[in-house]
Amino acid sequence: MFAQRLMESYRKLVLAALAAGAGLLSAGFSFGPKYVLLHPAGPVAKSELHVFILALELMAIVAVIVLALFFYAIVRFRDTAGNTAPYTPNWHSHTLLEVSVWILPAILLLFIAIPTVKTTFSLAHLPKGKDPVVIDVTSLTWKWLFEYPKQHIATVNYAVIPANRPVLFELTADSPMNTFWVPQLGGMEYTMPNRVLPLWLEADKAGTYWGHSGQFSGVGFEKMFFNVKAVSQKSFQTWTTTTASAHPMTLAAYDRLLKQTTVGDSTYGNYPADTFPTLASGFSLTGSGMYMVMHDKKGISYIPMVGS
Amino acid sequence: MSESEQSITVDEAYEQDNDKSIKFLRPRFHAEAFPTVQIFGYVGSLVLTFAAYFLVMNHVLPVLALLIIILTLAALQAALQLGVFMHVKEGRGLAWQIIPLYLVFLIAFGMVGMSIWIMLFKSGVS
Amino acid sequence: MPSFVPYLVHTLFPPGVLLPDILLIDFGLICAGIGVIVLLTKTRRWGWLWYDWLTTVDHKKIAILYLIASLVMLMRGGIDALMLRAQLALPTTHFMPASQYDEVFTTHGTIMVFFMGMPFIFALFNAVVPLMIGARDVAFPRLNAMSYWLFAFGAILFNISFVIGGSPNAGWTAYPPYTGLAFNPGPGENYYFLALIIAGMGTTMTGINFLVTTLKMRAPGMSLMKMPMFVWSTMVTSALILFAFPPLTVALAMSLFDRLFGSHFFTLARGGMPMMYVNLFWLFGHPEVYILIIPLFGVFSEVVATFSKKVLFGYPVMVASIVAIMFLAYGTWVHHFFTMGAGPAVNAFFGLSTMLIAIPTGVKIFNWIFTMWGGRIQTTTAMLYQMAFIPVFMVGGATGILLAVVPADYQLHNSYFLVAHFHNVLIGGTLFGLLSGLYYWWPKMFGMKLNETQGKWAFWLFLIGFWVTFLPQYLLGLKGMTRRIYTYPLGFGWHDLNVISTFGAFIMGAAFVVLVYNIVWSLLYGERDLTGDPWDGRTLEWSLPSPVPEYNFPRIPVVHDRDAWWAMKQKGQSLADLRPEDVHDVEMPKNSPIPFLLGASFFVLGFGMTFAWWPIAIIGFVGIILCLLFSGFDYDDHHHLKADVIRQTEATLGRLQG
Amino acid sequence: MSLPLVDEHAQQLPLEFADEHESMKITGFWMFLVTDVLIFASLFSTYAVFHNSVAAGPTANQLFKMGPVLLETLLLLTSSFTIGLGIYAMRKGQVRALMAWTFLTILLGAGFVTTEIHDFVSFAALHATWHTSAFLSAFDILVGTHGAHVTFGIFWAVTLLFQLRKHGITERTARKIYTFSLYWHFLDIVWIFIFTFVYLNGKLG
Ligand code: HEA
Ligand code: HEA
Ligand code: CUA
Ligand SMILES: [Cu+2]
Repeated sequence: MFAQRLMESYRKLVLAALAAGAGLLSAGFSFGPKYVLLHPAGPVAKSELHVFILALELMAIVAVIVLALFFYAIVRFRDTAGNTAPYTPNWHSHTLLEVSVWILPAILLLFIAIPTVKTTFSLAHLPKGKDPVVIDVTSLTWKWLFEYPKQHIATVNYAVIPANRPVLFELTADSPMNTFWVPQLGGMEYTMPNRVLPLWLEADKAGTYWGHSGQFSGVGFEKMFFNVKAVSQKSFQTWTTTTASAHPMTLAAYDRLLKQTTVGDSTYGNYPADTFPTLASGFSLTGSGMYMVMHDKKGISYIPMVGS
Repeated sequence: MSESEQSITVDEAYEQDNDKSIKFLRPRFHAEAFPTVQIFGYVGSLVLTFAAYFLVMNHVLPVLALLIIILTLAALQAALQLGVFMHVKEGRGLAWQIIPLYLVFLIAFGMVGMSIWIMLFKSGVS
Repeated sequence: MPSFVPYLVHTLFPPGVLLPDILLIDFGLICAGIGVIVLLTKTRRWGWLWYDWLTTVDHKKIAILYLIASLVMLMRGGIDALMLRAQLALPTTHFMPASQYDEVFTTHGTIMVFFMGMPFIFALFNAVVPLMIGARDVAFPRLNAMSYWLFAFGAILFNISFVIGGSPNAGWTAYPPYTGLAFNPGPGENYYFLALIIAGMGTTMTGINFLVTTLKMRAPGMSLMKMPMFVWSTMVTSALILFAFPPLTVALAMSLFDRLFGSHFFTLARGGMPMMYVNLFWLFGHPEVYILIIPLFGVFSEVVATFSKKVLFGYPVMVASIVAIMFLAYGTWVHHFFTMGAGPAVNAFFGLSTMLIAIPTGVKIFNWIFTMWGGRIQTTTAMLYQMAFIPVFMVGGATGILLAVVPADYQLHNSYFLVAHFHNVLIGGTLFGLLSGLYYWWPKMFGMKLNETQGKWAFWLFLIGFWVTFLPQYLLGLKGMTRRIYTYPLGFGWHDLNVISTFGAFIMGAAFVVLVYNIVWSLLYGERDLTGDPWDGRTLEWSLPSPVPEYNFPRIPVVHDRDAWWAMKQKGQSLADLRPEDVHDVEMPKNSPIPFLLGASFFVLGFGMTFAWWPIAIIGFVGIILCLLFSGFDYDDHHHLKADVIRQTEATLGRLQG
Repeated sequence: MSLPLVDEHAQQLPLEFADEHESMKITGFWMFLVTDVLIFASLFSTYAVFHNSVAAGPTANQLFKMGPVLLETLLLLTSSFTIGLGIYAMRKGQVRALMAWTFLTILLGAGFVTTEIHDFVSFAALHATWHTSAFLSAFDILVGTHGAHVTFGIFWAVTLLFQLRKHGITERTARKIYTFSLYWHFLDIVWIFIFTFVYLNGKLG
């Protein structure tokens, strides 16, 4: 009981201290909505934030202990005239202390380690019983291509997803590596050429969540922002059907996307096969099959970006 | 070399070492009246090599078992070369090289094994 | 012929290098070069330069060479940092173009890690390790000089990139396939790979050298458990170097082959697998960050004991923890790519192994505090850096643990939270440690103290500047700002914090200026150190006069205790009571031009390969072969320092009896 | 390993360990070998990960011919034996025998390199070079690095022969030969792993 109350007030203290520091730093600003990592909008981001906060609190305990000891020592044992603190120049060992500095941190770490492992494994699996929307994501220099294999539609630099339904992003790259990251929905995953990596995310409520790449990939990389629009299941349905009647993406259009440029949003009613590595297009987890490779388009011309 | 005329015995060198309490590093030297050891090593390495070769070429066992066996044979052979030809345990004072050598084989096998493990991509979301 | 000239100009000075500021720097460098040449000629110092410095094999002089190089590199890396910060404070005005920003963060990271941090550490190794263990030199003096020149010419090769041909621009990690020819033409990345391979060979040789030195060259009586902590950290760091650098060399070489010879290790096409590079790089990279911190743990252990006037608390535990860190350092590399889909089992394993490192590191932190406990702390500049280190590293370590929490890392990877973490440990740990060591051992290296008042000014500016720069970056991380972007939209609320951070960076810049002023002032007017033991030290290097004579010890001391010199002082003994008959001839290594020429040949080879100008590369290769042949057939590599000479030197130092 | 040990009492240190500085170089050389082990371990890791990335090119099983490989193995194993006998002779102070054994080692090594080059050329004729696939890149660099080491060793041994002729067996030449022999045996070990892990394994899959 007491421990819990102590924990509670300690927790408040930590948060208050952090908030105060932040407030000082960012001109009267508390942890408002711009702290996207602290304002998750989906189960994945929430569980990630949860372990993060847990670990942060435990580390704060350690920090408090260490700093208390430290400041006490440097204040008390200064070499000033008339310092009455005991002076023990040959004190060099104390078994209990020496053992507990190994044991206590180890115990503390257990409290971080167990939730870490648990969450890591749980995040690796889609929630059972929910049918996910599949979106194939290809990072290009320097834009994002989203292809909906079931609906046969494609978008560039934005994606629309239904809220409250898991989304399975299949990630690859026809370019240098990037990471696919939508901070409010959950953590990132690399997009790599010759590989398809899965990542599932889910939005709790409708809204527009920005995403970005976390891995540097060239001069246009900082423009690789995109939006994920979570809408209701019904709006999602209508969106897919209306989009299906948009202009299809041609191979020529895909070639243009391969160029090293930045572009705005676009929407396509269909897209050619082979632009995303699938088993059907000869892709296997160990071999090639990427569009660029299959069509032998290595050595793309380099178009330097000027200023912007 | 001026100072080294008074040549020194293995024991003296060992006694002079600051760390002679680390017993397992105590150097050993072969007695070599006739190169028996070398011949033994040579024959041994040939036998090990060709054993592996014939096991594989005749597919006597399932693949995984064969792989384990031939890797074991290779490791044995490495030990043979190290012990017989490379005189790992020789040294002046202590044979310090033994520690990094143990370590490096550990790390080397760890590196190969772990790399395979990491790059297998068992990450499928189910 | 005429068509040759435009080709050359175009290759050496492509548009990215033809920027006005860089041309200005080109011009400045040429002027400075001419100035130096004129100065050397006028003062007739060429011979001095060649015989006393460029061909030296004396560890104490090599230490000074390393030190100069690393301070220059700290300035270069620091200016890069200030440029980065300036750009980030002005996201809308484009202080510099994207392409240049990319080059600047790449050179900043690479220089700080490989050409500032490592050589600074080697400067400290060279300056004191032989003295601490009572030896006359390192195990392989000539190899030591070769290490230096390989490092130096590697550094030069890396640094000329920005005035000739264009800098590398793929980050200090240089992940493919972005470093492949398809996305990254031009010589920049070639510079990076070649310079790092060359400097890396030098580093590996240093590792071998100091491992053997600490294993084999200790004075009689100094068993492993009587070595000073700094020597322990040297030994462990050397072992780490041996085990860490080979994977880097392999990864770099394979990337280079992809670029130069059309192999397919990490390319998009033909089954190349960029992730293997990442794997090999961090197999090196994680041990590397411990290479950058363990020596400083050693420095702090010396400094804290000396200035607390107390023995180090828990010596055996300190040794155990440093060795434990070494082992664990090899088992954590995947934490740099948790987000590469290796699967939950792999990630969980490496997350846990990473957290384990907190335990031995924590042990060290606690033991330093217990060392101060019950002491009498003298707040010299060296000690101030030590004291500042504890809280800063505590925070940096704690955020490291947060990054090791796999699900949290999914969110924090490559964000500014990460940038803040690693500056916290790299500045609070590495840089503070280096500066602490610099102030502590400066009297031993140069025979004079650095001015303490100025030193404290620099210290406080560094410390304050540090917090102001990097605390906001944690918050930026929480706001989702990713690293390596040169501009950002204003709508995310990133701007204010970036301005604060930049402000802090300039405070650190001011600190550096004070530091340089401090060094220059002290060289001119500094207080001489006549005792050789200005801090009332504990280890053997303080038993010698400052600066130390060429042969270090006229008579090799016999060690009975852990803090050997302290114990001798307690017993009223001294090494300054040498009797003439104790002094004998000493065998010393002879200076040699080979190391310098070897480094130069590697430079030529590297330069030729960078531009794929094979004739030049072949010239360099032939040079290397010749150097190797010469040193193979050179049996005349040492000389005998006569006892009389030593007696005379010792007599003038007032250390000879009778 | 139970090898016959002489009663250590009063056993003289062999010449290569007699001088303190020279003997330190042997320890240093061991440390160098440690780094080299890891160079090869990195290459083996790469090969292990890449060996299925054949793209459109040939697989290991299609490519490897065991004949030349067995010959190479035999040559290298024998050369390891001959240099071992060289050290044996050196310890007995027999310069001429030492030089003869070293010379024989060089010849065997040269035979190895020739066979290997021949093998590589035959691959190239099948368009199996490292431009072909990641697998072949990894294979070529692993086997090629070993081959380059052997080639370097041959040149090194030649310079040692000259030094032996000039100085005879001294503390320094003895140390140099000794380190060379370490290097050579080490390459033999690496080859055994290449033989097993690359060639035999290739025939398994
Ligand atoms: C000097 C260099 C240095 C040091 C010492 C460290 C130390 C640590 N680092 Fe750091 N790290 C870097 C330099 C360093 N790091 C760099 C340069 C990068 C980025 C590279 C790049 O991408 O460019 C990086 C990146 C990095 C990552 C990758 C993040 C990512 O890319 O997503 C991770 C993840 O686990 C991590 C973790 C740690 C941990 C757990 C420690 C631990 O060793 C810290 C241990 C210390 C403490 C914990 C404090 C003291 C302990 C106690 C007082 C005891 C009590 C504590 C507990 C019970 C927990 N680091
Ligand atoms: C030991 C290593 C080290 C050190 C000391 C520093 C020091 C600093 N670093 Fe750096 N940093 C790295 C290692 C280091 N860094 C690494 C590895 C990266 C990753 C690179 C990558 O992404 O690939 C990085 C990246 C990095 C970034 C991220 C860039 C990005 O991702 O876009 C930033 C941004 O703020 C930054 C800032 C700073 C600052 C302000 C300092 C300050 O401490 C600097 C203070 C300034 C000085 C010390 C010198 C000032 C000089 C003068 C004022 C001239 C004076 C002239 C005379 C006296 C003649 N660093
Ligand atoms: Cu003169 Cu040895
Ligand atoms: Cu790390």
